[in-house]
Amino acid sequence: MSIYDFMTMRHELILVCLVLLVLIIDLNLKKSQKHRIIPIAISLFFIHTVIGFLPAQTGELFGGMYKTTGLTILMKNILNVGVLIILFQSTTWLKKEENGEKISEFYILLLSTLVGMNFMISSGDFLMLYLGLELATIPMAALAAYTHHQSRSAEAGIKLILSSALSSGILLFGLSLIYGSTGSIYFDTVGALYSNAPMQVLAFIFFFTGMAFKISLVPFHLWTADVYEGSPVNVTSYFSVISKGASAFILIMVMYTVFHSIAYLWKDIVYLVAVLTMTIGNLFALRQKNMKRFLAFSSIAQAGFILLGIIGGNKIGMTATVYFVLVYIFSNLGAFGVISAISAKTGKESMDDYDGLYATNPKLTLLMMLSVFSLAGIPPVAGFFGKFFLFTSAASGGYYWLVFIAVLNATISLYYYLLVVKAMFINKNDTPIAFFKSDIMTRIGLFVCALGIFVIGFWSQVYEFIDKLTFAIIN
Amino acid sequence: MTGSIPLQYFLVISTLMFFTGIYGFLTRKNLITMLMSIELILNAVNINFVAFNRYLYPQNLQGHFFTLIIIAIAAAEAAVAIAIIINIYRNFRSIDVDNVDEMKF
Amino acid sequence: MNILSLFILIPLLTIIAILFTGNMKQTRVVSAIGMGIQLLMSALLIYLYLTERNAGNTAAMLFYYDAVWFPTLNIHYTIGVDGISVAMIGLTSIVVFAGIFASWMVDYLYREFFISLILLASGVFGFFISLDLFTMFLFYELAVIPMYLLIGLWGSGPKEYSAMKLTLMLMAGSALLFVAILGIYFYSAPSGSQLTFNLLEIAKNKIPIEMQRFLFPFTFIGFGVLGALFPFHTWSPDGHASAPTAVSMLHAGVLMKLGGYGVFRVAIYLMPEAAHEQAWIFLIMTGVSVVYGAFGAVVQKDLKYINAYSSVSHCGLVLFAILMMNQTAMNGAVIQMISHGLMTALFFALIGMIYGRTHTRLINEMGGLMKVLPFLGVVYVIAGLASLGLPGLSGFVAEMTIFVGSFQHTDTFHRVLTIVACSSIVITAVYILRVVGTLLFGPIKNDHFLHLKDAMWFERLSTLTLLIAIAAIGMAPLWLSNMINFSLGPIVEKINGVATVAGLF
Amino acid sequence: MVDYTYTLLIPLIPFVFFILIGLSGHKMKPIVSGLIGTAGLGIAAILSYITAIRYFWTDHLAESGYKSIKAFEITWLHLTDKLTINIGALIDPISVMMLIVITTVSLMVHIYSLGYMKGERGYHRFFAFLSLFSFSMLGLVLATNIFQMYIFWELVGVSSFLLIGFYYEKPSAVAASKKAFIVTRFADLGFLIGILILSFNTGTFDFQLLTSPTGPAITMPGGAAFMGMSVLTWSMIFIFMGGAGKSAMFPLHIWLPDAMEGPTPVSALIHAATMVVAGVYLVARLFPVYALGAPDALTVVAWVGGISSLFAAIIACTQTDIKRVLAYSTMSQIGYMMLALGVSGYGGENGLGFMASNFHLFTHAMFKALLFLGAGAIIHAVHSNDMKDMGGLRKYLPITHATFLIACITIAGIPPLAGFWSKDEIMVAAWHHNKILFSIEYLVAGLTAFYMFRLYFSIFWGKATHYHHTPHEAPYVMTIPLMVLAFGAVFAGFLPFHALVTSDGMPFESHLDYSIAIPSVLIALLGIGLATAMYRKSNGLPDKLAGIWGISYKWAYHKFYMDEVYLFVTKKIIFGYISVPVAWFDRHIVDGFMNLIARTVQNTSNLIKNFQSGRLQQYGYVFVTGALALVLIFVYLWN
Repeated sequence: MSIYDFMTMRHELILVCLVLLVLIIDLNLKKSQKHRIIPIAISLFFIHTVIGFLPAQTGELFGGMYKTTGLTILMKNILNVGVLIILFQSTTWLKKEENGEKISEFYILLLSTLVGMNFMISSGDFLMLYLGLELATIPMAALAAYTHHQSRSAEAGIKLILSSALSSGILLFGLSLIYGSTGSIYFDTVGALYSNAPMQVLAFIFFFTGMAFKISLVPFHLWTADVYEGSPVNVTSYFSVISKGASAFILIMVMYTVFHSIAYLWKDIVYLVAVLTMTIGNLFALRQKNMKRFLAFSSIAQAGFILLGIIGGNKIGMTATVYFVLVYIFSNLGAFGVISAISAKTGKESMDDYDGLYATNPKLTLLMMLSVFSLAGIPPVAGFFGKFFLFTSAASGGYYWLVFIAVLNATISLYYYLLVVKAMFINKNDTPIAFFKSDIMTRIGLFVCALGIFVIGFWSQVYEFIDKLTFAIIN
Repeated sequence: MTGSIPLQYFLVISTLMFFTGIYGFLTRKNLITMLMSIELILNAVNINFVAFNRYLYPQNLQGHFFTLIIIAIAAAEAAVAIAIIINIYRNFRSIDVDNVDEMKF
Repeated sequence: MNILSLFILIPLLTIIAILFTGNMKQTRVVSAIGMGIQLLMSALLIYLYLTERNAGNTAAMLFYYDAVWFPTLNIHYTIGVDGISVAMIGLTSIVVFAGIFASWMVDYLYREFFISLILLASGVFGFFISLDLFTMFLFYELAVIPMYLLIGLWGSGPKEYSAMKLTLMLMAGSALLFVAILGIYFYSAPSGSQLTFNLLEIAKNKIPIEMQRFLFPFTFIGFGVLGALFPFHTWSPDGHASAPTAVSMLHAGVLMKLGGYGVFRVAIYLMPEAAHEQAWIFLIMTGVSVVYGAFGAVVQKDLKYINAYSSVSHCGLVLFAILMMNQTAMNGAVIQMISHGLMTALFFALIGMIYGRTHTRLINEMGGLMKVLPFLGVVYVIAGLASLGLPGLSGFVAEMTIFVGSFQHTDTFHRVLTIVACSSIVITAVYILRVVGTLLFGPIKNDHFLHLKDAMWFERLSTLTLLIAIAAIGMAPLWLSNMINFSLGPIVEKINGVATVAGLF
Repeated sequence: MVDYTYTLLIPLIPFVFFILIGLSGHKMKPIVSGLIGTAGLGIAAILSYITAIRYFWTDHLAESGYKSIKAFEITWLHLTDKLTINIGALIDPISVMMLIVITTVSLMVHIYSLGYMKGERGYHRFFAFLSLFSFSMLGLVLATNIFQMYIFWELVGVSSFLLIGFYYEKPSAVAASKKAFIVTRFADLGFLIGILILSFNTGTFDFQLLTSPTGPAITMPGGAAFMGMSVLTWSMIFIFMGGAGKSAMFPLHIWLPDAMEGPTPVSALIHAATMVVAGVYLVARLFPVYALGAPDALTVVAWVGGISSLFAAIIACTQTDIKRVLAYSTMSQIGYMMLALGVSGYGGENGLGFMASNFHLFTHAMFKALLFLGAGAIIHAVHSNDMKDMGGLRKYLPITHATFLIACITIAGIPPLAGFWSKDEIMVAAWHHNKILFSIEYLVAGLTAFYMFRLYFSIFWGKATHYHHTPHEAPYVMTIPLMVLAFGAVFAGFLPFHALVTSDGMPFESHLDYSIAIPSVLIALLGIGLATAMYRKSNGLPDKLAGIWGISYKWAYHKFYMDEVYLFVTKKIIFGYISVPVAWFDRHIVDGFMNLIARTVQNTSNLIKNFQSGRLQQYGYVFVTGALALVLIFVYLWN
């Protein structure tokens, strides 16, 4: 095993170096200059993202613990782009006084969770999976509690760390049973040996609940709303898109590769959970006034949609899911971008504050509208295509009624998305949020989202590319 | 000499610990105690791994390594958790879990 | 460049142009020019189409163009027109053109208004030209969604409620449609071979009957919701009542036709067996909505409500005729779509103009307007006569074709329903005359009506455009009905060619 | 074959003028528009006279019997492979006869209106509508097929609607026009259904095919389809329903009296001479089908006609509004015509009734138009419709008086005036066919004479009411038409109808049957005598008589409460018991259900909000229970 083989884990290595670099630079900055770290970190990460797109070699490391395939690289790149956008959007907020000293912490924590996710994505056995999972979770709790002078932030932190600990405990118990019943923790071996023996089924359920917690499926979703609401906006957006996307990806990988032998069993469960998730998520989202909380529940509903891609259990499903995650990143970041821009400037996060926004900030309003339409799956924006393909995959499995329920839920979701549009366009307001200009980086971030929302849908190459990669995994 | 204690014993113990942990997590009001219950759960898992490894698959060491890593991570987790608990105490002047419900519905 | 693609391109270019306009004047001029070009284009299209046909081109779809979009799912951008779509495109461009002029005086957020209006129009055009279920569905939803803002922002009365209700009900309808389309897709080809969204390809293959049984209701009701099918029509009164003039025009005039067109193109054309089997249920539903809508209209007080209910009745007749599934009736259905589109658009235009002057839509608060608004009054009377089926105006042609066609069925069930549908023309006369009598005739109820101004030039233009179209169809319907008939021929053959599964009757 | 294509112009010219006046009328001087319209009709009239002369005499068609000639035809709409709607012109005895009637009367009315409508608002509108009506009516009579007839049938109805409601600011006029349109519309529904049945079974709309004795209609296999009558019979009855509606036959007559709200010339043209006889024309047009294919339907026609004539005559005796009296008399006279058709057979001598009916149609057009125009002149003079306000007008309005008297004598059926001849033929036909109907007609003849002279005397004789401004004779532009029509009323009777307009085109000999003629004349004279006695000088006799008749007089006076019945049906049943509930149902049940769904979703969302309690440990509970639930389901499924 030569040094070059380590290039297969290029993403992770570069990221780790990046984290250390930021740390070192931060040590050499005076108190007053801490904010200088912002452009540095962003440019560094930008470089990393660009490098990520360079052709990379695929293969295995550590006897299959770590795998790199075209799809994992793609997924990592997608996440990178998402994170980059978040970094752009977060600048305005980070520059505020209150964050003066701990700007770099934000980057360090954020990027280390990203490292975790990268490991998780390209994990080849449960150990690596667990490692990645925890690495992706624990710093996140710290991020949630980032603004420590706010009680809500602390509450978010504790809720996240404790419930995630519980869930990973259960997950681990499941893993231990898997190990006990198969004698291996490698995906391939386990997949080969797996059957529907009671203990293995039990093990699978524990594992599934653990993952379900991460992508916040009902009834394992209760932490989501509170944590999202409590954390700083940009952290919330990070939760809602990046970590969710990564977990969804690995879940579908594991479901397809390891547990495919009991697919006929888990499909029924996924069916049930999907219906629950979509419905409950929507029902809660209906009543929300706080934009972050509102998007939290809407993202729960979206997770339910993702399950439709998983349940298809075939190539279309895989492709559609990854594609949907991509679309979802752009749409959701668009929405969160607007929210963060506004809350960074005015600190307002309630839907009522958005009344009459169009009169004062038309650009932000339009982006917001695009994003919610994309989330609702309205043509011609990307969300429509994402949903269509997801549902197509479900229908390919013959789950027409599930699709029907899903589309009805999409209609309900359209209701509350339209409430946002209504607030911004139609509702009258004597004291609307005054016109403001965010700094250049934030605006770049928003613009990229708008671009993505438009382009990804119409530009069919994206979908085809993903499809080519998934073909390698599942065939 | 191995096998003098059958595997089932370990499994029973670990299962008991696991559910004790869950019970503790659900009932103790003190955040620290809840953290300890989590540790119980994790240790139940550790016992499982080690026992399985030792009894069923002595030829490989995956179980052991898993255990080691779990222990390490548990430590990290505890550290962060306690840091946040301190934070909680700053904001709420208490570490009773039931006070921590500002955000609901 | 395929001529049909222009029908989507021109509106989009117009929208872009509007973005660069400085003031209200420029905006409306730009949009008027754009839609004017569109109108000319559709005239040109009709001309080209007819010349093609006369040249002996008997292909099912003319100006056919096909480009792969998503290869793996075999989604294409497939466009093409036959007589029916050409007719519908003509209708659309006329109504949109008139609509632009009817909303000449919109001043609140005028740019956004015209943009959303034209966006809606482009969706409709796209729907009519596309032959690929995916793109069809895409354009369908694209046409529906701008309604929300159009009603919510520029509407009147309980606009938020109506807008939300309308959007959600239509979207629920398209939810059914979504399932149906996916179902059709996965049975679009014999197992093993490449699946497709292309209508013509699917039509070649027979969808398994038990699947049809499941999918047909989804498709029919899905489109039916937009076609104001009883009992899913309640969005229509509220929606129309709250919508601004041009939007009501477009919505009732064109958008509701998407329902009928879709039922005919997708539901019946692709699933004839199930259609034959289940026709009786929907025949009853539509037959009900024909009479029901008419009776509902008799007692309404608000002009727009009256018109909304009459639309329910007329559109019910469209679906009714389609379900008769013979050439004459279907031909009548298409003509009825066009004629109702023009009529109801004209009505809403007039109502908007009258409302703009009297600031009320309650007929019992108005009276004797004929004296002060002779032009609008006369046009209103003519529109009314058209809608109660006066010969020489489009309504008559459509209704008669439908009745004669429906009467071709010899069994009691169809006969009775036909008679029932016929009887609606009397009720129509009742409510139309009630409106005309109370609104235009009689003494003037309110003194400040005495110095109302009659129609402005743009209002005259808008109404006359529609009026001329109505009269033209009414007096010389032959070319239109022949154009439609030619394209209907093969379709009807396919529908009735199937070994008719014994329905209820 | 002779070329009659130019007959196309006869309806077209009025149409062109309608467009012309309609679009630019308000710009030109009123009188100009009037003159244009009149000129148009003049041309049409000349053309139709030429046609008549050519058809009946100069073109020597009589030898082989008058055949129907399709002068012109184009396809208007293609329905099924068999059925196409054509538009064209059909020339045969009755259509030619109708051309004469319509153009003549219409021309007279145009000229008359030039004076009568002077100074009215919407002068040009009036003439535009007149032209529209003339166009539709001419198109109707020239129809080559039943569907073309239906088309123009509707157009006629609309122009009638527009003209009745000409004074659109007068609520009563608006109401009347609405009533007229809706009632006839309802009748037309029957017509339409009849057409549908007939065309479906015969596969054609064309009159020539339908009426040819070997055609698909007449040779259609009979056999009871419903209630023991054949399909054909039913279709013919339905079609007759349409005719009954237009011709104000009982019980669809209620619109006619109210229609008198329109300007008097309109009443003269539409509601006396031309449109109202469209029903008769329809039956006559399809006569062979009735006579040979559906005798039962013909019987229905006969009885409806008989009853209507009696019913109307009785009411006419009690009305005081002169136009209403005339309206009811019109209804009664049309009843005659229907009855005549009803009692007629097909071919040669049997076709007497057919001939008589058309004959009476012709003469009636003359004298009834005359009566109405006369009444118009009178109203013009005294500004009132009610005969109570009149009396002793003969010295003020000499010409009107003379012509009116002629008209009264004619309608009473006193030889040698026109009315006598036509009515006598009807009597004969009725006698040969059905004694009951015959006796009814005798009675009606008497009543007619009575109420006409009641009208005449109470207008021109009786007490000399003093008028606040002395009535003066109408200008010549109004009196000349009176005289022309009076001329017609006197001499129309001598036309050899039996040689021209017969059921099968074959001329036949008809001779005066004194055994029937003399009694009828006597009855008429009796009626006149009675009227003279009662109304020549004002005396208490009428009221006394009214008292004697008591309740039945009251009933007749209130037109047997038909209007009330209709009002009940429309207002209460249709409006109150159907529409209102439907509207309510739609708003509250259907729409309510939709809203209910929305509300349910909202409520559920409020209901379950406590799951999100914010308590970390409860989240744990849910988490664990969820996991356990999954386990249960899985194990359950797994077994």
